[in-house]
Amino acid sequence: MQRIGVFVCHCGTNIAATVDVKKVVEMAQHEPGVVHAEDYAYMCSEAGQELIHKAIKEKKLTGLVVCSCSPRMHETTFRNAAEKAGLNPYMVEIANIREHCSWIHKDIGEATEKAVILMRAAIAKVNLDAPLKPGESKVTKRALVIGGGIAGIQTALDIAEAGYPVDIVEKTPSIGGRMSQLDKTFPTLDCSSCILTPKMGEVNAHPLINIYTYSEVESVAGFVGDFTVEIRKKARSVDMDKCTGCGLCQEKCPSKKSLSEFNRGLSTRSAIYTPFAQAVPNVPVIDREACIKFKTGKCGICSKVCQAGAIDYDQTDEIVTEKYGAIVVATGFDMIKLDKYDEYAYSQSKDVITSLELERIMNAAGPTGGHLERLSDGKDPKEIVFIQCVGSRCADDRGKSYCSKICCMYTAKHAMLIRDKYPDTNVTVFYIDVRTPGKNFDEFYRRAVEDYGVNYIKGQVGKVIPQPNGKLLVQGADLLDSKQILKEADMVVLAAAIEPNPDVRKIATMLTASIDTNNFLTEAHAKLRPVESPTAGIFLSGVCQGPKDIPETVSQAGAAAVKAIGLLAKDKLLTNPCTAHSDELMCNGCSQCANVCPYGAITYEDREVNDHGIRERRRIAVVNDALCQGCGACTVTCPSGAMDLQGFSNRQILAEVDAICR
Amino acid sequence: MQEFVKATSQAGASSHLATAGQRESQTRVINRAKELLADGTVARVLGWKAGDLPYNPEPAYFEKEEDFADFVYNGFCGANLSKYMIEASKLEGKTLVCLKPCDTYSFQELMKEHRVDRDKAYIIGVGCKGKLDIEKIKAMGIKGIQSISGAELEDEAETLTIQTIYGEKTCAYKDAMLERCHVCKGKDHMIFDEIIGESKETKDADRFTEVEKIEAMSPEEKFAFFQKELSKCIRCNACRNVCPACSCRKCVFDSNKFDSAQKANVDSFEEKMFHIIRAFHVAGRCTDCGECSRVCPQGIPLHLFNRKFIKDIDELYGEYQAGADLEPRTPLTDYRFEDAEPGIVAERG
Amino acid sequence: MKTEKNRAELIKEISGVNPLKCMKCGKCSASCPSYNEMDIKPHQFVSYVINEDIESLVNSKSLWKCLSCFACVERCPRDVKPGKLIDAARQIVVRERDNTYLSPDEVPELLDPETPQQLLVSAFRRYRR
Amino acid sequence: MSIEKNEEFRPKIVAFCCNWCSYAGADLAGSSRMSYSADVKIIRVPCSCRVNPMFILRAFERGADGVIMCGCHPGDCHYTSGNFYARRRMTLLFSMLDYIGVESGRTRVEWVSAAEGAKFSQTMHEFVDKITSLGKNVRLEDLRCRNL
Repeated sequence: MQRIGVFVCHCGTNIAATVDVKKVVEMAQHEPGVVHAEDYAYMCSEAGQELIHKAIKEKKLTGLVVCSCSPRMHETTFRNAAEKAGLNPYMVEIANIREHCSWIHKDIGEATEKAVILMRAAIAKVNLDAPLKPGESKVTKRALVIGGGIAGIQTALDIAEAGYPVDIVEKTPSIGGRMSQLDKTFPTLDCSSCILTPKMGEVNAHPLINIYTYSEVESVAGFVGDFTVEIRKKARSVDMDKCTGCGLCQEKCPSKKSLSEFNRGLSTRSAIYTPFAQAVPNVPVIDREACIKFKTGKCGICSKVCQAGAIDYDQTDEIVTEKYGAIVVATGFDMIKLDKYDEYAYSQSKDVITSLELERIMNAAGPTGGHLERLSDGKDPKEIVFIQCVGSRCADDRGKSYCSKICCMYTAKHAMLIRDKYPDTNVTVFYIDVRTPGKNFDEFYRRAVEDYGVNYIKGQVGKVIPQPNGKLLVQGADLLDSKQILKEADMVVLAAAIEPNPDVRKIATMLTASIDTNNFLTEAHAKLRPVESPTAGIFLSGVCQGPKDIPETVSQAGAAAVKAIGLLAKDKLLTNPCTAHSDELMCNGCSQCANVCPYGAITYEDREVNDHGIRERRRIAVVNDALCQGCGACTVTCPSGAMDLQGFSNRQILAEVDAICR
Repeated sequence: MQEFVKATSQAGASSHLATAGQRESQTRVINRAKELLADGTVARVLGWKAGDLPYNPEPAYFEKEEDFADFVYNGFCGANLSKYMIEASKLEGKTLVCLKPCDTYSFQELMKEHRVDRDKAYIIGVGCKGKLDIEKIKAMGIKGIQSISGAELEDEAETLTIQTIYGEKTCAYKDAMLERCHVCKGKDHMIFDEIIGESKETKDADRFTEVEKIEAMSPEEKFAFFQKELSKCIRCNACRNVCPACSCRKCVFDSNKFDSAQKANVDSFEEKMFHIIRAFHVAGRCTDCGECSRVCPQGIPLHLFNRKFIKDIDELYGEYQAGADLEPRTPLTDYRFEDAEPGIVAERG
Repeated sequence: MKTEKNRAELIKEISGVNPLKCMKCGKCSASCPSYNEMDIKPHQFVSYVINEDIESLVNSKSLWKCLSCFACVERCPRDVKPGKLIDAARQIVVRERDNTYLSPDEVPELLDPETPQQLLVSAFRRYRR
Repeated sequence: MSIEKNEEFRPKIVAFCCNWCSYAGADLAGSSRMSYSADVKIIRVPCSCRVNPMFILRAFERGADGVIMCGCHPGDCHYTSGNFYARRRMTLLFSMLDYIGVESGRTRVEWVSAAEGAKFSQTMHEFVDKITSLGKNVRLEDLRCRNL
């Protein structure tokens, strides 16, 4: 039997004005296990805590019930007070007689009666409380960053600068991501690669950063502080150590018809290739599907011309296993496919392009050498139409429900750049809303209108009709002028919605990180924990969490790095002791609990058990304390009740029910 | 055994061939079992042996050649042997188990829950053409039964001929079938090593008709119905012991984890809530094998609880048959974002 | 009871459209082949329903200028589908006319069996005033 | 008014609230002084998925007249998916209770976020009114009447 002390707080008059605290104290004396009961004006004050301290010592209390404000307010205060007096902090229960009682009831009799019942429930619960001790788990001081775009690069640099080793896993042959494909960046119009390549070089040279390009995460096991990750290094067919990056192989490669992924399919590349000139690492890969040597066995020119002897046709995929304390997801985004938007004639006309394609066309290293031209006939476009929100803010299944956030600004940028470079080209932007929240963003948009004469029309385009003369007829409406517009354009640019990289779902599953229906990773709290996944030890950087521009991505990347550093800086992690536990004598090993565990915290082991003299090997559920967050989903799934939650056990909750219904 | 010989010899000329076929099928099971025992493939055989009455064969192990004298397989072998495989899986060597089509669902469900070891089982899928309910026969006023023929002639048998101390009586096979066979899940075995004998789908009713009838009642009528049925319960635990889904090492009602095994609670909480909680614990895992209702000595239609859950699951979360596959998630360990809200219960009225 | 509120509700019910989903992008008006003939433009239909000004709608030219080509229905990104609202407004007109229209039994005699069904349906839609 | 009520029928109502949303919502109702009936007593659970149907049946068996469970809105669960499992469990349990003749109004699930103090108070108002109109819960207590 516990020796319980009950402490009733007046909270000034907050409680005492509506609840007869003396009566509550008196009623407490009759409850089983109660050996001490008193009231005080402010239990949370130093003096109030001193009363608790004294009573624990003098009356040898083993459990406390504090009738006061919400446990969300002062549970920690009273737990700490108990601990100082030598009592296990988990032997404290709070009866919430302020928020749930005195503040919402007016009648003293009624409120007092309810306060007594709430106290009884707390006493019933504390009677069944058991001392709990937080567990400890170790922290591997190494971080993994999945994705080598600007988000991943920034996160890796920040973590490494704090002194922790970082590995970056990038799926493509080079780091750099989407940003490396961009020409200029808003709102300052810096050249994208001028600001990105130094960072790529920095990452490459950093002694604490190791880059796995052309690699993918194969599996993830473990939990916060102690992840074990398998990384598949795809066969590059080129020895990274020997290659000098001279580029001769690419020049001589006879297979040159593959579409360049980097140029969004607007140009071709050789079968052995680096995606772009500033690639990091500057080591090519052989595209085995395009390579003549791999297709027919005859060729081998690259091997012959390579003076370093770096070409290795026999290379195979390699699996690297590494341990990490923290994982940052920075998988980025892609444009949605536009095949469901027939009305914009994207697949019918070469001159209807996406913004990212325009980005490549405008880029000096792009397919046209930076010259703005129609892809159909190479002529200079004189009339360009931009269509906003293609697939963004869509309620149907053709597009995405969210605003892609970056399109308004990059379209203003495109319009401005075109008007600047080609002043005799007219630019018309059909918009639904122009959204420019951000530092210097609206000023930037206004410059496009006021200084560069970009024609903004409020109204979504209905249809783009390719004409026999090669022009594009754009049918739109000007909602403000109430007129329908038919405009002949030479080029139409679609601001296609962005979507998270489709591979992220697979990665989220491996990490047991939660993901929403749009494939964006879910943050632990929308406002207060925006860079953490609800799964401990997983952090989010960049567009994988939601649409973002570059400055936002970089700030979030830094924030994710700080969170990861905060974790890596710890030597040991204290775990929440209110975790689930399975009783090995009752567990059926049926696997139902593992099905509902959101954290993958439950595994099974064959264990020798002694069940009242019967010795046998049984399949038993084992809960990993470091992973379990204490939700209790497993406890209800377990039909035998073998699985129970410490701190909220079945018997405790039933006791509370009984006390309330008594 | 004697009754058997007599029964078969009394079968009508038209069903003579079938008789032979069926008798042969029982013999084939026996012969095959002996063979597998002899060559060491299996260490024991789990089947049915004749009881003290012509209609109560019981599950039994057969380990030696001579044991098979009592081996029977006929229309009264309703018992689902899959649950016995939990214990058999712990024994040395393989166990040959005879499973009817509907029993294989239970076996798969138990496999899914890691309670039986597939490698320890040699499954002979035995043919089934509907199992018989002696209570139904008795309810027809047929008393003082000495022998029954037609029970084993399942191929074409349409009539049961029953010798009683009051003379010979007959009844249609169909009319004597267990309720569950009228809503048969199908004649296919979900899992087996080999199949002996043919099966027939005996479904001639909708399995939710009874549930719908209750759903249509007023709350007062519903309550009166269940109060009457549940008041019959003598808490013998037969339903729990026979149920393949109720296979917990320790039942929640026997453990101290919920306070439910305390004396005071045995009298009130368990007393009142046992069947609801039992049905909830097997919801999404119950294959609707109907054993609970078959063994209930008080004749409580316990399957009506399980089937209500099955019907709700089918309607709210999509058609689901427990044990039809080995997918680990059951309807209660799965979800969809757009699932119905609990308020739907009140809305449906 | 024929109040504007009831009529607006009826339009929503017949069309199955929630006009509040509209984000005023104007893609319907941009797509409409009869735009220049209309006094109330397709995208405005939505706000008329929201504002429960059904009387203006049923008296508008647009109601009968709509070809029911359903381009707006097809392209609306918000699932609002002004074409359906217009169709529902026509239904209102028809329903409120009580028994002055043809009985279904009279229709077959007036029909040429050679006429394609699709033509009939769109003709009914347009000319049932 | 409350005295009058007292003489008539005061329902016993148990509310299970998840720690992260609904309990905080109830706290907000308190700090905003949005009153509701004192007949409601709240039990704090970490997540709605911690609510075992046995707790609800136990409450009824011990004389509760209504049981309400509150959790985070679907999709907002602190543990990402707990309330989805709870939703299925409660739907099936409530359906079963309805099936055996217990009035469906005696059980309810409501999703209340930490910001919805007003909704919490409103929900409790409605629920108490409903239970008061249904009267004392006798059915589950008499479910098995041996003397029949």
